[in-house]
Amino acid sequence: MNSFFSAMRSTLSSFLGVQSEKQREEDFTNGKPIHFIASGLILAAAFVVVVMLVVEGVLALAQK
Amino acid sequence: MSVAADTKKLVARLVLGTVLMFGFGFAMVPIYNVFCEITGLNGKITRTGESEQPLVVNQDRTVKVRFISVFNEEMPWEFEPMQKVYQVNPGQMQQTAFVATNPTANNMVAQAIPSVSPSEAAQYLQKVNCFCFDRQPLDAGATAEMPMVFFIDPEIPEHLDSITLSYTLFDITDQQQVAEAKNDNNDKRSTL
Amino acid sequence: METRKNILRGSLFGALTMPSAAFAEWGLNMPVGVTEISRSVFSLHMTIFWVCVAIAVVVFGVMFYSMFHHRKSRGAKSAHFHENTTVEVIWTIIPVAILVAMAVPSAATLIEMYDPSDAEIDVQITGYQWKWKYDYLDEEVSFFSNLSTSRDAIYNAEQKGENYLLEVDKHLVLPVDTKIRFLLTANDVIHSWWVPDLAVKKDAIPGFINESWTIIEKPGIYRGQCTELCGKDHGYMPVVVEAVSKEDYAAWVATIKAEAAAKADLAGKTWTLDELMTEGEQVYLKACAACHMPNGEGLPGAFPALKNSPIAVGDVAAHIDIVVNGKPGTAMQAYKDQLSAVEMAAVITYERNAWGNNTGEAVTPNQIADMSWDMDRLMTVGEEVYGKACAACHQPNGQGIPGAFPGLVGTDIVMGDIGAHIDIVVNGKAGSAMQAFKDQLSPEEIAAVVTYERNAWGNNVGDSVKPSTVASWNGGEK
Amino acid sequence: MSTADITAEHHDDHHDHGPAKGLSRWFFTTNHKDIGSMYLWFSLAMFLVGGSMALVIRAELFQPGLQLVEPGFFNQMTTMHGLIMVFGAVMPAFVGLANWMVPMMIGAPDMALPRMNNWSFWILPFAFGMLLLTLFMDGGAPNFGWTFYAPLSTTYAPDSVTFFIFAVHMMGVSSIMGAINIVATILNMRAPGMTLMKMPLFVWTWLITAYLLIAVMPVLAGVVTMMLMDIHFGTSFFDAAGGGDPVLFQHVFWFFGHPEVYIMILPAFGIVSAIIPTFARKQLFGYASMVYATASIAFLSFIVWAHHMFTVGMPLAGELFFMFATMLIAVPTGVKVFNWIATMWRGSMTFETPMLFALAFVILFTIGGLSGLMLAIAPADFQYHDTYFVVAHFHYVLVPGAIFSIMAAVYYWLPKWTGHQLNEGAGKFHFWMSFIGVNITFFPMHFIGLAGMPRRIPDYALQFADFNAIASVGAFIFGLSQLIFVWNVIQNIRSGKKAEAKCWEGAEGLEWSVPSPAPYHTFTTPPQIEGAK
Repeated sequence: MNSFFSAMRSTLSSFLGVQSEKQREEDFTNGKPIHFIASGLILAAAFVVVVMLVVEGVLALAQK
Repeated sequence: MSVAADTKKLVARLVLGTVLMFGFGFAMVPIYNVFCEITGLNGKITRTGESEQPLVVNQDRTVKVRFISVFNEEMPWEFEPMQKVYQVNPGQMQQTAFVATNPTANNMVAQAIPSVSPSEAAQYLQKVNCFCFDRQPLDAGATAEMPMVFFIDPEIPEHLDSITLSYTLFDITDQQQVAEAKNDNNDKRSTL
Repeated sequence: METRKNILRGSLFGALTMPSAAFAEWGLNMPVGVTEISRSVFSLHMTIFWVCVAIAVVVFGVMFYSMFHHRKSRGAKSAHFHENTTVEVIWTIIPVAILVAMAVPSAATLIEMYDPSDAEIDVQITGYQWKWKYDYLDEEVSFFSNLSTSRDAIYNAEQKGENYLLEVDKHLVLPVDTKIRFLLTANDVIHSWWVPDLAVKKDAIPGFINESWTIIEKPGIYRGQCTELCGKDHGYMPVVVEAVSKEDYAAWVATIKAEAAAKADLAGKTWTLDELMTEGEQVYLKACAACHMPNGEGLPGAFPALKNSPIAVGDVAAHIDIVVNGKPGTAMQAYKDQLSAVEMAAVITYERNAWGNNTGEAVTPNQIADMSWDMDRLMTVGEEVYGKACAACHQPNGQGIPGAFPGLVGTDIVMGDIGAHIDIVVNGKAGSAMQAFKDQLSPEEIAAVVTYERNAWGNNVGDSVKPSTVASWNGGEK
Repeated sequence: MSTADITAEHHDDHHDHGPAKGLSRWFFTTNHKDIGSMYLWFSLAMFLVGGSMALVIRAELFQPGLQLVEPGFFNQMTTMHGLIMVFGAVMPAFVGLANWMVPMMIGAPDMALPRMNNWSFWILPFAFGMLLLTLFMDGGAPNFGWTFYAPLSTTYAPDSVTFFIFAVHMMGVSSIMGAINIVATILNMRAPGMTLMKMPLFVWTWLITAYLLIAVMPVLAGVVTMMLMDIHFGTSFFDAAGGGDPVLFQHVFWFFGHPEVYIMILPAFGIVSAIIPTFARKQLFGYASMVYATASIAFLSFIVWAHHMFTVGMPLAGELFFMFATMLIAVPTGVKVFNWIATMWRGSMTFETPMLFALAFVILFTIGGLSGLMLAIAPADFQYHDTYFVVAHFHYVLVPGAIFSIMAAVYYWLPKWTGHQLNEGAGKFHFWMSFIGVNITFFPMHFIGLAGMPRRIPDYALQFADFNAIASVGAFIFGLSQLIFVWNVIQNIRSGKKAEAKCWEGAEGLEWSVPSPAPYHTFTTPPQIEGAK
């Protein structure tokens, strides 16, 4: 489970395009691919949801 | 495990992925349609409205509904809304009709495809009775009235005060004949 | 709404957009345009442009510095660092911040563009291969707008004018300071309607309706083009918007309606003998009675009598000819420029039935109109119309494009039954690219082009079509 | 795991250690180097064919008015130019480079599936042969743009559209097989000790690209299949008359098309990330970030497709969504540029031909990226969309982007392939001519686009004349300078000074541990990997 959250963290920072060498070694020694795929999917979905919420917010603001 | 076996397994998975993605390409069609109906994307509207009439009529505001007719390609029919513009209260049931005339010497079949603009208004324009997507045959020289009953959902947001509903008339005589020829082989000659 | 928009647009603009005016004059940059939206878009464009320039200057500056100073030939020894998370985080956060700052005014402008509120004028714009059709929905005014640049100019046989490829036969005339909504759709494939000065670009999609709007602030002529590849002549369907004052717009609408009504009179109305007689008497008294006398007996020696004259009771064509074209060397004028076709038809009918002439013949306005369409004129006009409406597919030499558009030289349709030929031009051919031209061309133009096709390129069938035949054409009379 | 047994399994049909003789060598080869070479030669041929079409386009656009070709043929040229360059030149070139280099970079004796490798190459000449033959059909070749929007490509298409569809199917099959092969090779054939985290970035970017290919090429196959059904079997996926929707086509197409953009650029990132450290004599800065960012770009490339469709009439919420998402995912792409510059910073740089191309890549790709950022601003995109501004944008990304990276790669690894040192003089001449030509061609297109010239038109209004003339001159400079490249490559194969195993001073990686030219079979016994990347 721990490795899953570590994968989450790695994936999240990869969305920014930044990753440290240390974390990478950690990922590749202890991480499991499935965790990265899963966290990638989850975070991509989360990204979509967040952007959608922002859009909703902007529209609500504009059409008041 | 040997590399060969590993590779076999991996390739099988990748091929499966390929097949699934090919299927996904096709699945995008219904997904898109559902998505359109929910969001009104592209001004698409449900095929046949079976909506209940709302109880409340909002007398405080009116919405302008404009009907326009469009012809695809060389469609020779005359096709006009009976009245082009309606000012309706949200919730108020309104009846109208389009009048279609086939001025040619041939019996023809047409299909009217509806589209709403702005697209976000599509979900608020409820059609109780409509000829949308129906195949409309008309004999040479004949005229038909195509009735529709609609109302504007009282939920419609304030900023939508003007809606356009267009009908594009497509000539599907040929397709219809092909379909008929396929459906029954009873020596049914085309009337052309 | 208004104040918030301004807040949203924020302080990011202003300063950055100042140096841009110079650019516009060189024709290097996006036009500032003549609407509030186009100005917002322009300032967004300039802002993001300068942001990009700034980023580029910094990035390339560092790069060039490094390329210059850290080169082996200058004795540079390579360092060993290859990671610095802090630096990476910083250079990621800065672009994110810039982008968020850009997103705010962008969203504000986009929301403004999408304002769906009601407009004063609704114009339906329909894209055709390869022309635009404009319907003023509240005015019952509707017309096609075709490229008016000549083929000779395109093929370098004549000088190209100032507005080469950006000129049309009929402008989309719109009033200034008025909210105008464009409802866009297409007849065949996807087109896209674009006028840079209005910052309006929207796809016209067959079967679907899109909308956009504008409020033009300055009278003028604004030119644009179709921007979605729509087939062979995609490059030849310009958009010309003519913005005029509200008064001029009202006057324009009145004129174009009057023209349409006059046309409808000619083509649409069926005139009875009685109606022609009533109208004819008025015209006669106004235009003819001075010489031929109200009783039709003329002034012997000076002006011939019409009562029982060979002209008035003889061959109709000769009668029409003398009224339309006059009689050279006599006092009989040509009336074709003085009287309308309806008036001439009425007066000829009157002359043939009054004062006991009683031929019982009614001359229709269409017959008069036909008079002026002799073979030469049909061929001349036909060639023009062909170039405008047909040559794109069937080619100027009538050879067509094998596999796509049939040739017209020596083929059944142009050499065979003239009725079938008229019908295919008037009503189109279902299931092919051949459009129905009845709404796009006038009966005169159709008659001319059919005649042209039957006699050009060595077809030489020799027959011709009169406008009246086309005007009364019904697909049923095959 | 052992690579020895797979070697035995796949190589039992030619125990000798040299290539077969004559033509059959090329028809039946399963050697990754042979197949890589064939891919590269094929790609070069297609690059020249597609480039000639571009020159036809530019020649017609040299002056206003129609001089050389008719509008119908012009449209066929733009369509075929796009299709051939994307599917015939750029993608096969990357696959060819992968074939040559991936096994050598990871210490594998060959690709994992050598026979399929042969097949996936040999499909291509037939696919493109068929596509090119449509030029001679009645009605002409496809003329609806490489994006082939319905209904122009269905109801209104020339008869050749059916052949176009089959050609796309064949290229799709070829790409998918190539991608599967590369994934299998990278995941299963690495030498012991070559862990994922030690793989060169080129291998990483190709692994991710291969996954993208597997994900989106089937979608492209799906969309052309739907077209085929609409045209021949009476369905109406994209025909409004039957309840279909032409806009659906665009959604499905760009769902493929946007990841496709990354397919054409990620391997280029890998190449540049190999070349810049070599000639800066310094380790790549932020290797970990690069790997992770590439992976997430691939993921996120699936949710921004509709920024190609801002003018199609999407609801406001959709426009905003795709605008925000596009702006945000521009960031991980952008910061790669910072990584390359940080790699150069305080390095010890020399500027051989491959480095020149790589540096030009960084600069010009950045310009393309910045104009991409401008295009992401939806309200401004209304003015840019389908104008020459867009043409300038994607040519900056693809020509000095993808194509320059391929040239850089060829110059970089050519000594390894042929065993001869590069002719630097000719290489630099080629570079400067290309660099100047590319900029003269594409930079003015920004201006004519902003001034209002739509794309895909055979003739234009007079105010665009000057810049079009300049662009055409540039195009011919660029086009002709590629003949230097062809000459240089052929010269290098035939003669030249003997190249050492590690012919670039700062080069790192397994491929430099084998002699130049690389023997026909490399790493039949897996190499020993140390700490190096």
